[in-house]
Amino acid sequence: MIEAVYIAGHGGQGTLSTGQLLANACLKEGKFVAYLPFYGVEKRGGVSNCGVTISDQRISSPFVAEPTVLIAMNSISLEKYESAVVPDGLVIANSSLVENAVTRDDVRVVPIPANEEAEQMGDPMVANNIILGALLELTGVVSIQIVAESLKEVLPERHHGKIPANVRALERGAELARRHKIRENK
Amino acid sequence: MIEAVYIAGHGGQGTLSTGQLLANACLKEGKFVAYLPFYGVEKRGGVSNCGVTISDQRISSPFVAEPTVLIAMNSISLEKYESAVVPDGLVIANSSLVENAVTRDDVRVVPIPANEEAEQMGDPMVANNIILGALLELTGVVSIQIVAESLKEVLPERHHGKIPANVRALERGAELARRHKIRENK
Amino acid sequence: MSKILMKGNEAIGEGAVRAGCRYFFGYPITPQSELTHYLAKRLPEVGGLFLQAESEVASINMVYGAAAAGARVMTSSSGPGISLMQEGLSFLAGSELPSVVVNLMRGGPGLGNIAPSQSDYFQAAKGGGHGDYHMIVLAPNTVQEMLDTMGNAFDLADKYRNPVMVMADGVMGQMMEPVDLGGDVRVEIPPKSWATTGMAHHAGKNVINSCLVIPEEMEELNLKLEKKYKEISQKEQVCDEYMLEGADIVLVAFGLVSRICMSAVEKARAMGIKAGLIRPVTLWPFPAGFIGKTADKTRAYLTVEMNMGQMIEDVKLAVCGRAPVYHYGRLGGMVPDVRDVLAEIKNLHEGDAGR
Amino acid sequence: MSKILMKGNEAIGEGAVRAGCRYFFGYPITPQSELTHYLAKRLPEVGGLFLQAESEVASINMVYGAAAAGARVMTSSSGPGISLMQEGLSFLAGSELPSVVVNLMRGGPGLGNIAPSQSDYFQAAKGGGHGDYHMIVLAPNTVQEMLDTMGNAFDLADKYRNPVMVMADGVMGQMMEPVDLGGDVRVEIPPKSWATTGMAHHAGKNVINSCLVIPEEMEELNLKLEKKYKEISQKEQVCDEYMLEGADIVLVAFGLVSRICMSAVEKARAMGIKAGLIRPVTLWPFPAGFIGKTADKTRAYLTVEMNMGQMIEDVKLAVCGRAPVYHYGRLGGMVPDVRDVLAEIKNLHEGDAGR
Amino acid sequence: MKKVFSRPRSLKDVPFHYCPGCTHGVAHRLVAEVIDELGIQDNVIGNAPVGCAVFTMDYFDFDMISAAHGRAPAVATGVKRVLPDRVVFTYQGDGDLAAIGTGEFVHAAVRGEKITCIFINNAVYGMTGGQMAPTTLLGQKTKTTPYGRDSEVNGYPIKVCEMLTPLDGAAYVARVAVHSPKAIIQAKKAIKKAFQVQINGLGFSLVEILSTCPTNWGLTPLEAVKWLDENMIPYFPLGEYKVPPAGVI
Amino acid sequence: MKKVFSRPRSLKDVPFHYCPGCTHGVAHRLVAEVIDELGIQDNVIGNAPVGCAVFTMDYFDFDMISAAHGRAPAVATGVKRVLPDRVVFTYQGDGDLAAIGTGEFVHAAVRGEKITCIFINNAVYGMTGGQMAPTTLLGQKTKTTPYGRDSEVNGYPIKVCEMLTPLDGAAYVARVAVHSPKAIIQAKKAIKKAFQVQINGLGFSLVEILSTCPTNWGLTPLEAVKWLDENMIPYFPLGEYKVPPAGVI
Amino acid sequence: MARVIFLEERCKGCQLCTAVCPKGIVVMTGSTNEMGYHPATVHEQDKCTGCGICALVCPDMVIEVEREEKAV
Amino acid sequence: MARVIFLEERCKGCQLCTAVCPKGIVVMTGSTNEMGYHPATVHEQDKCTGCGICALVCPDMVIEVEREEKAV
Ligand SMILES: Cc1ncc(C[n+]2csc(CCOP(=O)(O)OP(=O)(O)O)c2C)c(N)n1
Ligand SMILES: Cc1ncc(C[n+]2csc(CCOP(=O)(O)OP(=O)(O)O)c2C)c(N)n1
Ligand code: SF4
Ligand code: SF4
Ligand code: SF4
Ligand code: SF4
Ligand code: SF4
Ligand code: SF4
Ligand SMILES: [Mg+2]
Ligand SMILES: [Mg+2]
Repeated sequence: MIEAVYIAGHGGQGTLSTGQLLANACLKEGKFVAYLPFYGVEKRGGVSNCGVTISDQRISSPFVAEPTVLIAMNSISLEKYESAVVPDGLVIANSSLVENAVTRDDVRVVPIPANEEAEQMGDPMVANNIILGALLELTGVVSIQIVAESLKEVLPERHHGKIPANVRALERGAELARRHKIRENK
Repeated sequence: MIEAVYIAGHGGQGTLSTGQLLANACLKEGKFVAYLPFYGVEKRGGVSNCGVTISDQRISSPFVAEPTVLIAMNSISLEKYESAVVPDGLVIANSSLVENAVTRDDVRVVPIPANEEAEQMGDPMVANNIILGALLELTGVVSIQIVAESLKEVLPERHHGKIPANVRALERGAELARRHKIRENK
Repeated sequence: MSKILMKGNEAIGEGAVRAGCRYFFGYPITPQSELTHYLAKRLPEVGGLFLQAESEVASINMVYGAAAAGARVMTSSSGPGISLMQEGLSFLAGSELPSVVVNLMRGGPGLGNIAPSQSDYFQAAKGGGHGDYHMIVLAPNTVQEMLDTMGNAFDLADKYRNPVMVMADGVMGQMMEPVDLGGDVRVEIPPKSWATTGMAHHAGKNVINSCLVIPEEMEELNLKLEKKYKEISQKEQVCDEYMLEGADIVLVAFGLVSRICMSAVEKARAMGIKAGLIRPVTLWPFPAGFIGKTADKTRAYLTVEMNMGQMIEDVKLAVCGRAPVYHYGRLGGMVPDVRDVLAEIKNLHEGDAGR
Repeated sequence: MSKILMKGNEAIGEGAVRAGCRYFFGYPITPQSELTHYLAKRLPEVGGLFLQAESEVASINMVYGAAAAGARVMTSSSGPGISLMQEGLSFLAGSELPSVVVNLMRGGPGLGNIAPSQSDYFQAAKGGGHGDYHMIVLAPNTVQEMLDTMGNAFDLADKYRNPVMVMADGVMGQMMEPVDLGGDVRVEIPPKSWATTGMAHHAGKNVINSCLVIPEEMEELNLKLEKKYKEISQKEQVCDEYMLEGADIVLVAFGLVSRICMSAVEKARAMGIKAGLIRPVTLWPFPAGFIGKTADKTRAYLTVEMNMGQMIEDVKLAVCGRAPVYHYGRLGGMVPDVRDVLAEIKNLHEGDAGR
Repeated sequence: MKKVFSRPRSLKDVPFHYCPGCTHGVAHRLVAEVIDELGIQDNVIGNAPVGCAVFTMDYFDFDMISAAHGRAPAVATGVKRVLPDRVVFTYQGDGDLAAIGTGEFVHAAVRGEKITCIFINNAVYGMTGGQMAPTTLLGQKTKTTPYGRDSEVNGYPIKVCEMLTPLDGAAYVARVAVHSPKAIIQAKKAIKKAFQVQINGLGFSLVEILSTCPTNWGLTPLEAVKWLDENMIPYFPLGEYKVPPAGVI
Repeated sequence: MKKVFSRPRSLKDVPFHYCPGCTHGVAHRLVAEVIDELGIQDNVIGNAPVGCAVFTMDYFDFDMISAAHGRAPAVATGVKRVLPDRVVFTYQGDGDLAAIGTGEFVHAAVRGEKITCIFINNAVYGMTGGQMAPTTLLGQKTKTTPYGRDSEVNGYPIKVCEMLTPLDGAAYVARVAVHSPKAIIQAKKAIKKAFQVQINGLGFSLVEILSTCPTNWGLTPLEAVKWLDENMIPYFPLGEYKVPPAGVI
Repeated sequence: MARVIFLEERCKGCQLCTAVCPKGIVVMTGSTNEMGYHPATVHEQDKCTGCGICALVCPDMVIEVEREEKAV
Repeated sequence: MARVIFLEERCKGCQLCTAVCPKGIVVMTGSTNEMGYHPATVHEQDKCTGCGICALVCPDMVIEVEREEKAV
């Protein structure tokens, strides 16, 4: 098993913390993991991407050059990285912000309107975890429960109050992904 | 023709300027020359030696490791460098200060009481040129006349008044060397 | 103990703390600043000192003083900052003061940028300062190794009374991987009877010095150093091998790039190309011994470096004409891509080595 | 014009003046101070400026500014001072600013002493500063050449917009030899439309810079530099040969040591040993082309250096295993003796090469 | 209607990369306005620091040199000595000038170097992400003083203007701020005087500008100008510390 | 009879390498006497400069470190931070401290580093053969100012004590001389105070000692002390520039 | 008569201008510019005296001020 | 009663001591020591007050001063 996840977006979208959370949870599961961030050149508001590699074996390159899963948090990210995804790979697009369509037809595309869903849940900050929930559902790399446990370690104590909301977001994401699967199968 | 002259003494004895004067004069004669000074480690009063190589051909090493002529201005210099002289080489010893005798018998030794002679000539500063005069006489590398001309170039204008005394010193040295030759030949 | 996820920068810092290092003197520079932020918090927790110097020139000389006083001490920097330390590094080597310097390399020359690079290989391995000297240079390639290498670095520094440099880059500093902290550490810091701690604290008078005005005496110091360097060179060469069995195309790469090359080698093997990898762990002493031994079985070497070709010279010296040595490099902060390295391997396979 | 006797230090200074250099920025250090004393007197005579900086770090950056302003400018130093210039040298290379740096090498590492040495070979030829760059490095071996090399240095600097280093040592600085000043010189300094002289003085806005935060752009600069270095390497390798006809033992030595080796070779030839000498005049680019061509006719090489063995690596790289390469060195300010070099030649003749 | 306020000619029409509310931008504008008013755009050469202002060269519309960290006064010296009739200035942060560049600015003053240093004191290292600067105030938390600057460990903020005053080569030394309209007007006057001192060949001139770094202070821009007023100015009093004898400018 | 004057214990019984009449020797003796009197020979660590005093380590009979040129205050900082209960000092010339070491001494003062700098101002670079120092007086001829120091080219002598005074980390700053019996007695008092300030943990202390260099001034030792008196003291006024609040030492 | 022009695309929404206007007419808009900031603006142009204080403090040269030339 | 002792082998003949002795009794000798200097000395020991001023200014610690302890 090797899953190479590339999470792409801009600063403030929580891409990096999502990647770290995912890596942490997979480590808990006894997987080999590697996490690598990439920032844009600009000081603020620029590109903010990360790659997370999850494997049963020692990880060679920590660079996610050919993602098995691409999470595109905005249009430009999809445009830029779509072509890198392996054939039959998975693209999870934050359809709240991604306006463009995937041009390839050899990848599986799952749109998740994360920002809208987050607003509906009353906390715009959980959009990233809605997406992550979808990823967990679609790949099965690690369970929501373990990610929830990881949240305790990753978040500083003073933010522990936010854990339930984030777990609900993960679950909502998973739910949306399940619904999409059903539609796919139809 | 190659003459490798090593002039050894301590600071204040004019060894370096003697070497430079010799090199200058030989250059005037169209010879290849190289001059190389060596100082002791101490700030003042320490070792002050130089090597002058004079040749009809381009000079390879400017180091005088095996002098054809050693000028020993004091005891310690003789002691230290005597053994380096080439077989059948020449040692000119400033017998006013050199108390020790040359221990080798395969070199020609010419003692010149330079300090005493200089005092007698009324200028203790010309001792080095008395020795140089002897060297010119004994080796014939260059004439006293050319050395005298060189003095004009080497000495700053304000010291040109001293040239006659120095020329006399050169001549006195040559004279002493001639006398020594006569004694040798007896 | 179970593993935790850690950044490379934190691993270096924590590794130093666990190695008994209690003193850090340094000056901010990207991409090593996170390491200093970590230590600025962490060192006071263990009774240590984090001091920001006014410059890298000052940092390295504070390191010199602290090392003379007998402490385990380190600094870190990058690019221009490491260049400013060259005088100090030469002094540390000349006075034989154990100390550890971390260089998170960035793109150069000049101000360049903060992206990863390996263009300080020559500077580190050949000596960027004046005079004959060598630093021991270590190049980890995982976060775990970044942690572990620090203990190793301090031990080697003390063992040989020599400065040790740890080389990585900003990407490795930001990279997170699982780390086994390895339980409680009891550090054995060897006694330093030569340290200048005040005469009440050791026998006689101690002097730390590299000024020997008499050439004969300076030559003696040099000969002593040369002997030490020979000993280190014999005993401390370390490299890792990966898929080397039967390999006829051998990649040589260190640090971050070695990880990329591992992937490329795996892919090449999957395609039936007998590729393998040697990863120098010590850049000085360079593992010439091991590489030399592989020369007769190897059809071609390929060094992959984030520079114009620096380590390639050491590989060539080790191989000594017995096989061709090629270079593939990216410059200015660009990182080689697995696919491009694979393409190079294929080229070699079809060209030279395939013949 | 007839020859006059001149010290090496004066020859460097006078050579610079004759090359049109009008700006010197530097900081005192033995054994290069006499050069500065000469220029402190001489430059004002020709309307130039001698400015003592507060440090070598400042000197090299003043050179940077003056070069940016379009001047022919130089500095000089030794040992620790050159180490302190490493950041600046990397910046000069990165910003492509023509400039000349003289290094009168002294014994190291650390404070060492002021006796002659060649232990900064690596630092100069491989790059003591951060990042991928090269200086052109020139190593004269007579006083005449010390004079002439300065014109060459400034021309090369301007031609390639690159820093040039001239390497010698304190003994060469003190050595006096006849020099032909070569009559009145008319210097052609190429126009520098890129210089930052104020917008009234050139078209558009000029910027001197080596900071390219985007890796792609920095890689482009690096590729441009790499291309330049390749061109220099192809066109500017220079070496001298001495008694190389039929030589089966080839000495390789530069600077002062090459003179000693000439004597040793003469003596060896007189004894019937077919020894010869190659003297690299450019240390970078290293005359690998010429040396490589001699490899098949040579039974053994001997590099003679005042260091632990640095240039030997470049000789080995040029020879590439086709003949053994040995090293004879003296350290810490000691100078090899003709007799000892001769003994090494004899050893080789009787051993390896005599077989 | 007449434009009474618009972009100075010496500033290119491109957006700054600075953070919102960062007063580096105000300082840039003042320098550019002064250069316009003195009519020297075509004869000025600027030296950019390493710090947040490293991209200054993209903004100023005249010849610019990027100097190594802290070395701008040495680089400017090299330029000025070659081109004594040009106007040469440096623009430097507090890390650049007052930490790593201490030797360079002090000795430019010692030499009476006819250059102008525009010195941005924002009490922190901006570009590298908020470490202590030599001007960081006591108790101020930064990335390298996570427990607050403690005088026992890190001593006291450096007073650049006060240090320069006794040096005979320093002709004009002033400390200003750019956090309020009034301060900005004063600041511009000082900058202009500093350039005039250079143009008149009187010696070294330096203007220390107290400036905000909302990002690394962890404050909003409005909080930042208040913080500057309440905390920096008491420790770094504004004013002209050294002026040439009356009448010479 | 009782010896009322003899070699201090902290000075080895070996001859100095200094030139005849060079007052480096007096400064050495005063430092050694103070160390003896404070009873700290066994707990002191000295940092030698690069300059004529580079061999200081052969003379002082206690632990010594040879620092790179100008870096002694940084080296001393490293030592002091590791061994805060030891007494750590530097002995530096004017080239070492006030030129290449500007950053190091200024920031040791900024940090309030609890070390003592003994700063020998002899208006010239002694060891390297008589080049201009930053303290060289106007008009003074040196190897690098063969036509005399010209303020237009080289600016003005640096005033180290005056520069340090405004820095809060500097606890004791004094300028003394060693050219006359009276001055020597004053000098010793200042050196002792400086060490006491360190021992009491009050901060950074520096004593600038005006000293002669007969060799490079081209004067006899007797002419040299006179020259110091008549030329150096007017430009470098003697006195205590900064003292701790009364009562703390 | 005076007029202030806000080059809204350049505005970083720092609010420094809002605090200094003697007339209190500079306000932040709800809209977002391309850089993602809420720009400042003036709706009540008629109250503007053209004093230029807002422009003086703006670090990003967002504000241009025009004023009727006084007939002297 | 007092006494000054000149360690003549250490003397560099700088003459600083001669200029400061309130009694004017420090003089340079004609002899030369091993270092090649003419050392200073005091012949009129009886005039010496043991004030130590000569020793105070001597840069080379040539001079030791002894004095009769005053009975307090
Ligand atoms: C030799 C060297 N050391 C360190 C750095 C890293 N560096 C870049 S900017 C900077 C500090 C910037 O702070 P400051 O000068 O205060 O400017 P600001 O960003 O606050 O305007 C540092 C340390 C460098 N580029 N070069
Ligand atoms: C980096 C470096 N630059 C230059 C030197 C050469 N150097 C040795 S001593 C010295 C100056 C000494 O002058 P000063 O500090 O005034 O001491 P003094 O000899 O006058 O007592 C210099 C420039 C050096 N050793 N290292
Ligand atoms: S980091 Fe600070 S100084 Fe730099 S641009 Fe942002 S606010 Fe301005
Ligand atoms: S050169 Fe000057 S400072 Fe040095 S020992 Fe001689 S007199 Fe003293
Ligand atoms: S010009 Fe004056 S009145 Fe008009 S908006 Fe700006 S600050 Fe307000
Ligand atoms: S000051 Fe300028 S950037 Fe800030 S809100 Fe006002 S107009 Fe926008
Ligand atoms: S102790 Fe006093 S009186 Fe005696 S010789 Fe010395 S200076 Fe003169
Ligand atoms: S002061 Fe000392 S060294 Fe000088 S002459 Fe007197 S005794 Fe001799
Ligand atoms: Mg700042
Ligand atoms: Mg001095």
